[in-house]
Amino acid sequence: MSQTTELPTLTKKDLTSDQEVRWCPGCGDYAILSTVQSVVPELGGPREDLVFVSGIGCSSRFPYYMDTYGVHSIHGRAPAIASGISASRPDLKVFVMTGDGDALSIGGNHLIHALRRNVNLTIVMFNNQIYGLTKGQYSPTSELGKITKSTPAGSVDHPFNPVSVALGAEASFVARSIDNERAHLSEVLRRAAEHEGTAFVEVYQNCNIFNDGAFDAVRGNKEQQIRLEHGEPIRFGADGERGVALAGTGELTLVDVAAVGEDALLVHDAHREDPGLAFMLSRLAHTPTGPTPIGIFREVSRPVYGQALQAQIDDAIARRGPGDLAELITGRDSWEV
Amino acid sequence: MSQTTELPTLTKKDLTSDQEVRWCPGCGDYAILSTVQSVVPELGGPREDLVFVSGIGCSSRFPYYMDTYGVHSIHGRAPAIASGISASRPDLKVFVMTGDGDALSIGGNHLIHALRRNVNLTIVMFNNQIYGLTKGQYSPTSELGKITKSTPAGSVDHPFNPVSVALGAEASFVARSIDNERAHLSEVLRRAAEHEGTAFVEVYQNCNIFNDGAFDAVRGNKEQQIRLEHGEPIRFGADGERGVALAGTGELTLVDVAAVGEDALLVHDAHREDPGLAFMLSRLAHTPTGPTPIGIFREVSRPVYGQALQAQIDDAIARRGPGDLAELITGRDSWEV
Amino acid sequence: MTKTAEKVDTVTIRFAGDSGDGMQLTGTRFTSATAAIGNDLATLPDFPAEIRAPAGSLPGVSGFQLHFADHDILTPGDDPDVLVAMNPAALKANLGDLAPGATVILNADAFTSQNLKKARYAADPREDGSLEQVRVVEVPITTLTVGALEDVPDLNKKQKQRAKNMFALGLMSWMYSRPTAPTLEWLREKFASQPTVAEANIAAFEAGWNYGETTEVFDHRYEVAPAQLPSGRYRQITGNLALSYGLVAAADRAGLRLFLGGYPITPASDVLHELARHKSFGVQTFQAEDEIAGIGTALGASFAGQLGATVTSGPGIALKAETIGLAIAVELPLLVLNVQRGGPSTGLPTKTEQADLFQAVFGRNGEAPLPVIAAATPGDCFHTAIEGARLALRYRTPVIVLSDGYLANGAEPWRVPDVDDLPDLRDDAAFTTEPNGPDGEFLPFLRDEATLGRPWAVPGTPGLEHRIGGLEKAEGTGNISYDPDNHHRMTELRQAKVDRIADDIPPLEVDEGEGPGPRLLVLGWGSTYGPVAAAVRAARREGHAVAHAHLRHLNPFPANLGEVLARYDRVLVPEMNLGQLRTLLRARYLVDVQGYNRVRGLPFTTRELVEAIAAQLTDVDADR
Amino acid sequence: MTKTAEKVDTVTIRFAGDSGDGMQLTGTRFTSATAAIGNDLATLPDFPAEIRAPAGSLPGVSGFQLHFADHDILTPGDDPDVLVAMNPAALKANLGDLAPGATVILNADAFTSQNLKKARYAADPREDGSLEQVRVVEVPITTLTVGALEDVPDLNKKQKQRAKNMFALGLMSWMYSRPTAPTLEWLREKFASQPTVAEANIAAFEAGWNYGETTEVFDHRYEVAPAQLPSGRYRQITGNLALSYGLVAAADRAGLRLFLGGYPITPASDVLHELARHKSFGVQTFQAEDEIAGIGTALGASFAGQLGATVTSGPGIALKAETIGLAIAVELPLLVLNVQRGGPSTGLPTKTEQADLFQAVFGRNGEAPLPVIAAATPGDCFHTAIEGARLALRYRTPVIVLSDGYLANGAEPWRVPDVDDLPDLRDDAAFTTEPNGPDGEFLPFLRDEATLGRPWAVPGTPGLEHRIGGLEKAEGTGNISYDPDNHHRMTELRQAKVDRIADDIPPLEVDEGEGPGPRLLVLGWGSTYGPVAAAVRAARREGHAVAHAHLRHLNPFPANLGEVLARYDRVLVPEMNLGQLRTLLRARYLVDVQGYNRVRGLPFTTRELVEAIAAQLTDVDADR
Ligand SMILES: Cc1ncc(C[n+]2csc(CCOP(=O)(O)OP(=O)(O)O)c2C)c(N)n1
Ligand SMILES: Cc1ncc(C[n+]2csc(CCOP(=O)(O)OP(=O)(O)O)c2C)c(N)n1
Ligand code: SF4
Ligand code: SF4
Ligand SMILES: [Mg+2]
Ligand SMILES: [Mg+2]
Repeated sequence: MSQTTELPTLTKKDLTSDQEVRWCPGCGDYAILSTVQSVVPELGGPREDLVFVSGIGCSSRFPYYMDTYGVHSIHGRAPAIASGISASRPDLKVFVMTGDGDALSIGGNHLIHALRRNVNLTIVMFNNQIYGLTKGQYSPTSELGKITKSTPAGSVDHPFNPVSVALGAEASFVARSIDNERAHLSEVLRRAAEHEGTAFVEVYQNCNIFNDGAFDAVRGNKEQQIRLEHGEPIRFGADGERGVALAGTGELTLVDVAAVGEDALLVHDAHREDPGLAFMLSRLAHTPTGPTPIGIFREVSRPVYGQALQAQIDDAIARRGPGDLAELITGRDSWEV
Repeated sequence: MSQTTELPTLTKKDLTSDQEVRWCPGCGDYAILSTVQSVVPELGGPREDLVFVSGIGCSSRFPYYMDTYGVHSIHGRAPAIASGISASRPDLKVFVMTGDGDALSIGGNHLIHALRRNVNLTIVMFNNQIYGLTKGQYSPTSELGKITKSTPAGSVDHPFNPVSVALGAEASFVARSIDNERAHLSEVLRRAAEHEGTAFVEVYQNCNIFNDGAFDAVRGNKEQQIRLEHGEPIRFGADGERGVALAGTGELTLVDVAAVGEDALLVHDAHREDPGLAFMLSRLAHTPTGPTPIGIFREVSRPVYGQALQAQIDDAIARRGPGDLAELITGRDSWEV
Repeated sequence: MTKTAEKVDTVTIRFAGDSGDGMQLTGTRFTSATAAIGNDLATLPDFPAEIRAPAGSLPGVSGFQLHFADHDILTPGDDPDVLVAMNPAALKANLGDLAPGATVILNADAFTSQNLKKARYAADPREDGSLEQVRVVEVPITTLTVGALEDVPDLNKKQKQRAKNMFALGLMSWMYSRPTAPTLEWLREKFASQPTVAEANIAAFEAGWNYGETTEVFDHRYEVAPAQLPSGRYRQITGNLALSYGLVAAADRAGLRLFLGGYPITPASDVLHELARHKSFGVQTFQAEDEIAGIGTALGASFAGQLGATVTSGPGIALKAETIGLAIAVELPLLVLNVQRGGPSTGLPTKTEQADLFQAVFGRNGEAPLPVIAAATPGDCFHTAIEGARLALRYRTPVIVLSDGYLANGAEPWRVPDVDDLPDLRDDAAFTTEPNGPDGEFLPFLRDEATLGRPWAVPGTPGLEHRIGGLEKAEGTGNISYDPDNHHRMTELRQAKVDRIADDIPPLEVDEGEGPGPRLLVLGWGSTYGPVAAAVRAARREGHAVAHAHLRHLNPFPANLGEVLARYDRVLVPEMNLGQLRTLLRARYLVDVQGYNRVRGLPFTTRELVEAIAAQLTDVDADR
Repeated sequence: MTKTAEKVDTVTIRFAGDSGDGMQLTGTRFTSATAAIGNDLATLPDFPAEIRAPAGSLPGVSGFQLHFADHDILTPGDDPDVLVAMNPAALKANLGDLAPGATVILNADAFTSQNLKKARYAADPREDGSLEQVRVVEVPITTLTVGALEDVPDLNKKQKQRAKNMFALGLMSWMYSRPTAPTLEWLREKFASQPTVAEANIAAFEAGWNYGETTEVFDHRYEVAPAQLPSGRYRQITGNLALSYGLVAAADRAGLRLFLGGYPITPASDVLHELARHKSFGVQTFQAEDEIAGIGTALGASFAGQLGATVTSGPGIALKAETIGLAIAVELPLLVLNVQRGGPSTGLPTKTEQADLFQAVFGRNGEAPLPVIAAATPGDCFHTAIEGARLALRYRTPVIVLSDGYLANGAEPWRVPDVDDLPDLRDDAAFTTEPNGPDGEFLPFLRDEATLGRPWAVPGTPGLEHRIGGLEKAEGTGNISYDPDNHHRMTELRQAKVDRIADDIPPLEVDEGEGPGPRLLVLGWGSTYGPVAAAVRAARREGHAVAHAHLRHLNPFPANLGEVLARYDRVLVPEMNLGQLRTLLRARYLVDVQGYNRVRGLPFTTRELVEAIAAQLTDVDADR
């Protein structure tokens, strides 16, 4: 984002476009929109440097509601289009707003390659574990056995764990939050947006029409929420009475803090180069029915694709001077007739 | 694979097609071909039940050289095409032969979805860390800074670790081996082929034309090879004098066995439900320059897509009887004119 | 029943309301009751791409139009005789389509100042004269519904209000003398597990009916007698359902199992949904990660010996283009169904269009010919799917079958065919089981002399192991071949195989009407069948001589098409695109075909086509 | 130099050997030396899709043909005067292309019984009479090479043998009196870091030269005088290089940065490779994960204000179709380069073809028009790329630029244009920086009246924040619109924008030759330019009156094209496809255009086209 000398003066209102919001009443998307509109001004930087890119899906309508630059592209391709924007214009702040179908079904490959490359993008994936816009088919995050329009006898395919996928794809920033947990979501989104490189945020989002209550077990429920805080022992439960410890065999176990003592708990280290532990944490709740970690799993620094590309250009110009077109097309082996 | 009452009598020769092999002299693909032709007869089952499917690339020419059923499809799509074959015909034994570009670049999404679904496929990925057939561009597994035709100033994107990608994508069987380490490769391929569900095998393969010696550090070099054996403490080195241990912080460390004692070593557990440890092991050598694990990282049992699909059909027929076409198209609300 | 009933021969009604108001359901139920009476009918659902846009807004309006009659009809009707508007937005969005004198039934309760604002009405249209041309009937539908449900327990006011569509359905059912029994039975069944909800909906429905019967707002009702359709067993069917049944039937008649590899996309998803329900037919559905995998799995299944099919809409076909090319190269049977929608790009997902013909015929790299056929009516989707399978199996080729959003969701009464009358596809689907080469070897690209199709030898067949792929293949052996002359020959063979189909399909039939020989031919394809046929009828009623023909086969064309075109002074091709069939015809037959082209996301009206026909006739006369 | 030199005006030679024998390099170096002399020239590399098929096998043969002359020439020559065959397979694969009396220089050392078997020769062709029609010169090239390198240290025999292609180059350079300095200099530079290898190659080259000069095998050599080309500075250029330079030049002239999103694919990859080298021009290259991401990043870059481009071949275009549709919908400038190869599917990756024209014009869902242009010669790729950028920028549209495998790898001398003479694209590329609406708002779909292009407002511009997307947009505001009439209007506007380009391109020029007014027009497009022009010349030499024209703009066509076609009794369109341009012309102008169509993966020969022209002329005369 380009430097401004003035303090940021954007307000939520500045970011609200004049377009009627066309989500179903009660959809979790509203809360995410509102939170994004509140968080973005805090980042500083002018509105004209903001770009929101999306694919297709209910969630992908997001850019229309932001009074910024925006592209509502085609299904699954937002990470690619956004990569072109970000790589060619490192001065911009580029967001990708996407759904579980858009990002992990048709768009899975672009997603993992963006993560691998570490393009400067903030990817926010609205996971409602369903295809909303096409009226309720199961998605790659739907639980096994899911009964939907396209699986009347229950789905037979094992879902992805989006955090695991991202970590397996070399992501430098991976987090998870929940649509209506505003404070948590704000903090996660702010950190994600400030991250240099590709930040991937999974947001549990309620689709009250086709998959209502999918995350009720986790939402607001302290028993089922493991809030990850860098540098802190991993505790959860109504009063933090439970915790996560590492067995010598290399398995994570859920323990009673009183029984094992706080020192036995694993201390969360989001900045660790090795994504192994973050990955193990991601497995803790394969579906949001067991205690499920939310927060930042991983946050490490790695060269950023667009910057590295630009550095090669700067370096070439520094060494050879700016290109001379006549010289280029004439080449070294020309002759006069 | 269908049951035969006779003992398998296939020989390597039976599996060798009459097509001239068109790889460069010295290419690692030859060794893999030869090993596959030796291993497959050991699996039992008749030749006509074997199907080899590939995409595009030097490695993807593989099916032409096998005297079995085969499809040399289009770039990146082999896992999808093979999924259609396997899901619709659980009686067949279906292999996917693919390259690092085919499987992880253009075909990345089909790969991870096949792994997630656990379709009954044996996927063998020839990783030469380069695009061979298109004459030497960097691939998604090429090391950072790789100088190739398309990256004369060095690549700026971080590579995938194929084993990590597969584990992040819920793979039930993940292994790694080396083109010319015949005994090891044979064993890994045999186990992979016997696995029910999707087995993913990364094979380090030398492309002597465009990326010669990429794996020389690991190949045949005991110092740099960590051979994973299920149920065994993880040791390596010329005389097994080094080993892998787990620190309390959740990081793997390379240790001297003499200094820490064998009991301090991690015992490899490929059958563990939780892929966390396998993932940690996959991080041990990001590129094959540090000690690199080879062997089977993970081997767990999970419902197989095609079988589950068939079970739903069997169940429907058992409950409702085989479909009656006239009844179906007449429906319940018809009337006579 | 005390009020008198007026007999009318044809009626068009439109229900319009918020996306959340249940208008599609209301329309569908009215249609079922209408079908049960034995009227002929045609429907036009029209809904937004959003699931549920904000209540009361213009983009959120959802509509369902139904045309029914005591004679055979062909279209969902040009302009409604009655519009039921559940809120101001529904009124505003639909008023322009009404002819003077039409009836508008308004839900008066919804005309609050807030709703008027949401509909972007500056003033109340009931007061500013904008409804002068129509007959307005205001009914406080919401209030009456809630009132009628007073005694229903366990439901709050909001829940009660949601039954208001049933009130509207009841009222309209009374007005057009529809039978109530099927609707009541359906409600009981649908809400079997929620008896309160069933009760509420039934009460609302009956309240609507009684409102018509008792109040003085309506002084009489209407009756539409059953239509005299050819005898047989009938059912109501939409295009997507017919397409699904057609696939099941084709597999059954071929003795194969159906494998559908698909990815959801409007307006094609319902085919995936429907087929997923028919596991007892051995049907396998595979919801893939994207359209490419959808067709990839289907092609794999074809290789493995199933009837492979994939279903999508325009953007999905674009993604499948490379794999369709592979299917052409490996010469395997494959069905590629395109339920067209408005384009380009994401376009208008819930609207109809027929602008993917070029893509179907030409949208691949290299010389990549394949058969293309299109369905004419919802029920015809059934037979078109079977015809697609016949061509795919007999010629060992992918086939593109075109439907569109109008056919997909539109309904009509359909004469259920006798299963034994359906084509027997077993010979076309026969697998090769023996070597075919002179030396006892298997030659996977040795063609059948009649069809030029190649053998289909499926894995599991001993001795026929072989490899296929997308590189050019040597004639006969199928080995990779870079030989220049072989490539030319194979290119011509692939083309010849498709061209040859022209001799295996019925010649184009022309309906010349009665009276003097017409000089104008109106030629349609796909879903314009209904409007074009209706317009031709209307033009003839006005005394014009017009010939009419309809193309099912778009590639190759029927063998007699050139001769047919040459017979007329003028050929008019109405299309919901900018002239795609017209272009193909001009290129092939060098005939100066004229077009009538509108790309509005809606089927043609009879009226506009009658005018287009009249304009052509004037031109032809001027040329005389 | 003691031997006499015979002056000849034109020579065609072909180097052929194993893929590992370095024939492409040998041919390229001979070409460079030939260019340096000032001959006109044209080349035809022809290699297998495999990197290095098994040594000695037929599929492994790689060839390089060069035609050079003292006058301007247009093709790489029909049949070689001299074939250099490095092994039996090379002889076998190429012998059929030789005319009687041609010279064959054989590497005698390679004619071992093993190699003969690998080449599937039953008997030694040197002994069984199969070489009777040609003049055979046997040279033990391998032995002589190894012998010449006796004193070169640190190289084993195998390494020494690898220099044998330099021996052949030396021999041929002697034979055709090519200068040695450029080759020696190039070797020294190329192997600067490996002096032994440089030394070996130089020694082999000189040995070859001396072999010609001293042995009695050759009694004289040949000289080809420089050609009289229009004055100017010349260089040798291939189509892919020219395409790359064209893109760099276009960006430069537009004041934009070039962004290439690509994915390697034969025969287009070299454009990606070349552009990756020009970072000092600010060029960004992005090797994407696939073709879809390639165009996706390019479109993103366009939105962000770069000159976005993507390069691929046919199968890649198929994959990009959906995103091209999006680019049409959002109306952003974008260059889509297709270096065509043999199809369908994977087809013949290293061979040429022009069968992607249909795909370019029609290969997308919905009504999705865009400009399509094609390059005629390797050097013309430069100007065609700039023309593509001009149209993309001025009309805010994706443009498809067609090249093919023959242009891509073929070389010709190219007059280097003066940079100041290149079109100035800055006005066309200007970003919008101020609101354009009546109320101070920004209307991203308010069109320029002249071009119908929309404003290009790039992120970072305050006050012009806006959203674009693939759903249908309201005229002016660009807001999502499902309005039927708006959709029809937008569909027509997108078409009109492309159609309008017809008035912004030069009318088609026809070369009528001298003499009586021709009744036959031969009309070409793309890489057939050379063979067609050569055939027309030849036909005229034979006394025929033939007109010749060449289309650069395939969509829309030049405004005068219809009038041009009408002028002739007969129009012949030769194409390396089954008649794609012919179909477009017939549809548009209702002219019974004739085709000459061969799909052999190779450029046309002059001879076959002369025959095709003669056949048409006979027909025209018969019609008289
Ligand atoms: C190429 C293509 N394929 C399919 C579709 C249909 N489609 C639109 S959105 C969608 C899935 C949306 O699911 P998700 O990304 O989870 O978004 P949600 O609606 O749940 O927010 C699909 C399949 C499309 N628009 N384009
Ligand atoms: C759609 C498409 N895009 C690109 C290509 C060109 N292509 C062929 S093989 C290949 C990469 C091969 O790399 P890899 O899979 O690693 O195989 P290898 O040759 O190294 O064994 C590419 C880019 C193609 N054939 N099709
Ligand atoms: S369908 Fe679901 S995800 Fe889409 S807008 Fe409605 S509630 Fe939200
Ligand atoms: S290019 Fe490399 S991978 Fe391909 S065949 Fe040759 S050595 Fe093997
Ligand atoms: Mg979703
Ligand atoms: Mg590779």
